[in-house]
Amino acid sequence: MKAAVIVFPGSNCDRDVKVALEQSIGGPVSMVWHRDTDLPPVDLIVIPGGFSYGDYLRSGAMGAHSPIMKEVAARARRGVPVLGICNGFQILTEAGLLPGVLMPNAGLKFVCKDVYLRIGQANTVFTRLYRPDQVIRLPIAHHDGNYFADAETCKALEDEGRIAMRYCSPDGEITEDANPNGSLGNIAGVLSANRTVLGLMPHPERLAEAALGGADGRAMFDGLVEALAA
Amino acid sequence: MSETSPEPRQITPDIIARHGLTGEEYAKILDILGREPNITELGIFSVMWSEHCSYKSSKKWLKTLPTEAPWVICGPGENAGIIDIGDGQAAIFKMESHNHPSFIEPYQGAATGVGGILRDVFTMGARPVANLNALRFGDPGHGKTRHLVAGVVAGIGGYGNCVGVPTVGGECTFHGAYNGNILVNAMTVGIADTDNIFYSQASGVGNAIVYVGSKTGRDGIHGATMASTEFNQDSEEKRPTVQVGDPFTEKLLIEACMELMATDAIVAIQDMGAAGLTSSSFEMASKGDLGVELDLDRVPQREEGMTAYEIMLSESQERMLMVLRPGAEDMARSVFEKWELDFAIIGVLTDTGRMVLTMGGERAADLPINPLAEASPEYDRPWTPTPASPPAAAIPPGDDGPPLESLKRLLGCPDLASKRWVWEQYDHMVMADTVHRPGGDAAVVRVHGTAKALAMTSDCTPRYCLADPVEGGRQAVAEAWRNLTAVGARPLAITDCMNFGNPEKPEIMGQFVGAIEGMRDACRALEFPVVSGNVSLYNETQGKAIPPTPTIGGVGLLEDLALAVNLAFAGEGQDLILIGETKGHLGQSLYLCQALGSETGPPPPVDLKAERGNGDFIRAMIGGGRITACHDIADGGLLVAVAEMALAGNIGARVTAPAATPDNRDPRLYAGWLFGEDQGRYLVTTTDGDSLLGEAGKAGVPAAKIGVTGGGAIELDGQRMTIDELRDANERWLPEYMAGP
Amino acid sequence: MKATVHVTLKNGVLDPQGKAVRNALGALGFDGVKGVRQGKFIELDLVETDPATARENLDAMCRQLLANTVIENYSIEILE
Amino acid sequence: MKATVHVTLKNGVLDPQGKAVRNALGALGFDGVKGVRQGKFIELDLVETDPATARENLDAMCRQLLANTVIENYSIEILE
Ligand SMILES: Nc1ncnc2c1ncn2[C@@H]1O[C@H](COP(=O)(O)OP(=O)(O)O)[C@@H](O)[C@H]1O
Ligand SMILES: [Mg+2]
Repeated sequence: MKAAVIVFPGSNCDRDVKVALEQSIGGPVSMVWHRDTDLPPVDLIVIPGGFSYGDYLRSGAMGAHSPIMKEVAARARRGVPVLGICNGFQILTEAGLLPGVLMPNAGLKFVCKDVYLRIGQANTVFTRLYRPDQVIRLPIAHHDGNYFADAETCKALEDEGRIAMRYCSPDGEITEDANPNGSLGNIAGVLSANRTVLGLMPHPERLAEAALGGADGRAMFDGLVEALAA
Repeated sequence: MSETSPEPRQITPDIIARHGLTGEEYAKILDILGREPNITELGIFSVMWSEHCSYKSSKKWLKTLPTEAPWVICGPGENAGIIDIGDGQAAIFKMESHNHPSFIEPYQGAATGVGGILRDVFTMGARPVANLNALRFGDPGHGKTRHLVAGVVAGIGGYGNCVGVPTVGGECTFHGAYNGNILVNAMTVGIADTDNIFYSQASGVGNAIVYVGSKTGRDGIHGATMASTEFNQDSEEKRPTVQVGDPFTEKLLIEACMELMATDAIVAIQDMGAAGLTSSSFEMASKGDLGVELDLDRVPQREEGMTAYEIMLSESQERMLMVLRPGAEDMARSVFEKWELDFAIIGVLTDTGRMVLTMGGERAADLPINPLAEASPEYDRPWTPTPASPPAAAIPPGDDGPPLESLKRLLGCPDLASKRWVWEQYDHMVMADTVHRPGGDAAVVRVHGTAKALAMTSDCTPRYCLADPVEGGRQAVAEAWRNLTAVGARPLAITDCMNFGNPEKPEIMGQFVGAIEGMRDACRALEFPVVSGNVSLYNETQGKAIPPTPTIGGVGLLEDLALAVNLAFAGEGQDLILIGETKGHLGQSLYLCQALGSETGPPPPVDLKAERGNGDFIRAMIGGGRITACHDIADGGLLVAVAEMALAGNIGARVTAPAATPDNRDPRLYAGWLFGEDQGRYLVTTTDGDSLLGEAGKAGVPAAKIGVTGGGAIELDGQRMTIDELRDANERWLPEYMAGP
Repeated sequence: MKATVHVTLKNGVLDPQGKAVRNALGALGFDGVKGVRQGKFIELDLVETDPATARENLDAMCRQLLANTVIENYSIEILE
Repeated sequence: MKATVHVTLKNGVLDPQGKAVRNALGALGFDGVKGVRQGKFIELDLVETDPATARENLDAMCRQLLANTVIENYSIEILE
């Protein structure tokens, strides 16, 4: 399977996700500079976490307009899976590849900690190794992860099974206490209509190895490899 | 708007004084130059001879610290210290203060402190892999404290998170003596290949001097702001003393430097820190015994009409100076342009031994380099030793209260309360190598791509240092060593940040000399040399000095990270073993502070021989897989340490105090056992207590079984308190405090 | 030519920043504050000298970058 | 009574936000942008009905909370 990680000047989880992907793939992942306009043929595109252009105006706003994003959008339209993690999620919403926006956390502070997540949609290339309603633990690390979309959009996401995961308590309850950033409906990750684009705030690459304190993220990468290794 | 600030032609005594130069120092300047300096030259002298750049009050004493060990590649004198961590790799690290700027503007002051220390490390070719921060705030009840905590923590996070370097540890304590002068000490640890380390010594007459990074503005022109009010009224508005950090640019600068460092283009490189272009160019040339010629018109400038004085003294952030190999200029330029950073050849190395600056076709300065560096003042300031403390206040019978209530109070006091509110604002996991996150004794960060890990910690107990600077200095080093040991690491070396008051006062100078003496002893006995550091003096407001605060940043190595342990109880029914001797020393303990509001008595003495023996034993046992959890006993004493282990593991413990029955106990002895702060001690758990006690006996290390893990509470001699209740006390204080008005 | 852009949150979009400011003002003893909304204020210095063209360009800048029209409104002022 | 406050960086203070926005606009093909400064825009709804008192209160709010006067300037407008 071939995967590419898009690197913006301010990306800082690019190496992390490359390491995690390579662990699952067992082979190299290519890194593509944001200013490049052509993308090698790949089975998966990852937009990693970080601060793409400093993110001083709005997270992801500038990244969404970088030259490579036109090509990413074109591939996404053709059904190539695109995974946006954290800043990657912010970029995907700013680029219009996913609905909604990620506003500053309700607490107005950066939050880095482990959270529990309940899988909402397990029937995707990203989440196929999780069970529906399975509770997993992953870290978040963001200042702007407060998901917002208008009521109509939210309803559509709900009805179409496009909510990939929600923040929950350790035993799977969707509660306000378990919501780390004020996201509408505790939404932590959303899918495109055809379920091949996933944006999520938590970092699966940070807990993909037992030595780092947990491996719940690994199933996402293993699942992708299983699904995409032709 | 292209007017330039009118600059004085005449150097008056007032201008000299405003530059912080004494009459004697000015006489030396006249002597070196053989003429009067112009204002730019005076500015250059003033920053080069400032306390910050010249270490004039501290040099004599710093020289007495041990700086060598077989694993030390480079000790103090470069941008950061370097130690060998095997397999062709080195750890490069340093700590630096940003106290004053953080008090004026907490967010930007702390943020730029992080930026500055990062540059010190990556300028040497190391990729930064971890940040730590040691914070000392005033009394929580003081009007400014909350605002300062909020700003400083947000600033440290704002910078480090964006740059993408995890902030993995630190300290955060409170004391009224810091009300008017907080301390913000930031530390960075980086990793480099030993055959690709970069130094600041310039070489190669004719080689280009290159400026990269952000443009130069009128930021932080220190002496200048003061000096300039005189010749320009709206200078305050024009020359903000506060520097604003741009972490995104720093991130670009790191990546661009790393990219260029992978080639052979760089001959020498130096970040522009305090005193910016002046000290960086000066030091590079001075180390290489060369001269420099700079054309200041070529310096990328953010504002119009900047003078030579302003350009040379600006402290704009995110800038570097390099000497390039001939012919490498174009390649280097393309790297920096790729990262959208300014790149300018601003001068050339000469063999004249002089610093010659031109601007607008005119000579702006012409100074001899070596005489200026050699004549840099060094003072043997008078000092008086700190008098010994009278004995600690007695605990009146009945005043000590039920011990578990005291425990709860201690766990919720500002110094011991959980600092989760702080570290959750720091991305402590980016780079995906953080093995032990904040909350333990030392953070553990994997050496990327290997099975090894670095352990790191920052420590100092100002209460101890104030009561007895020598013992306090010794203790700070020993505690850092102990914290590294407690995770199983081999302590390798330290960096320090010496925060003191006004050295012109003999009693303050005495604190400094004392702390150095204590540190020296401990560094020697523990083979734990100083490889880098920073001195911050004049930490005073209205004549009131801060407590002497020699912050120690320690780094250690774990050969196999799978063997690292942490403080969390790992299972039920395990034996809880106390290592080290307990005398019940209560002087300067947190218990006395909390129970009696009394900071009295001498601090606990550090027996360096026992320290070494106990620590070496612990490390051997961890390395042999004999220990399931380990925690050193520090502030708050034994019972607090037990509780911290219980909270971390979410498993309780039953603890039995030695021999005597509770009712015939001398309250002082009992409190001393539970809350005394005797040094050199650890608590460990093991599945086989008897065998561990046997090993300790063989090694001649004091050890005793004091309890067993299990349940959901701490039980002590028939009393009990649930972990949840203790956790609530421990976790609640800081967030509640910060939510206040 | 100088211009300014105001970017504000649309009605109905929750404004945590504004809410926090309002609470903080309350805590400082300023009670008569019924509501606070926080937005961005951007000052631009343009080469363009024709106001109409400038406005057109600014409008494109706002739509493409300066504002996220899912949640934000913007207004442009040409200052001359 | 409605009022607005503009908070802007003092002259000479580095504005990383503004710099980044300017670069991004350039990358999008808007070249005629010589400079960008980014500030805050705060809309307040006050109980107070007397403009002079309101202005006085707002001034205190700015100094104490809304602006960081070490690096920022502020200006107040009473909108009625
Ligand atoms: N400012 C801070 N930043 C990050 N971590 C912090 C900070 N302050 C405290 N911590 C973390 O909280 C834990 C407890 O700190 P401390 O009581 O100083 O530890 P110790 O007594 O072992 O030196 C440590 O893991 C430390 O790294
Ligand atoms: Mg400790």
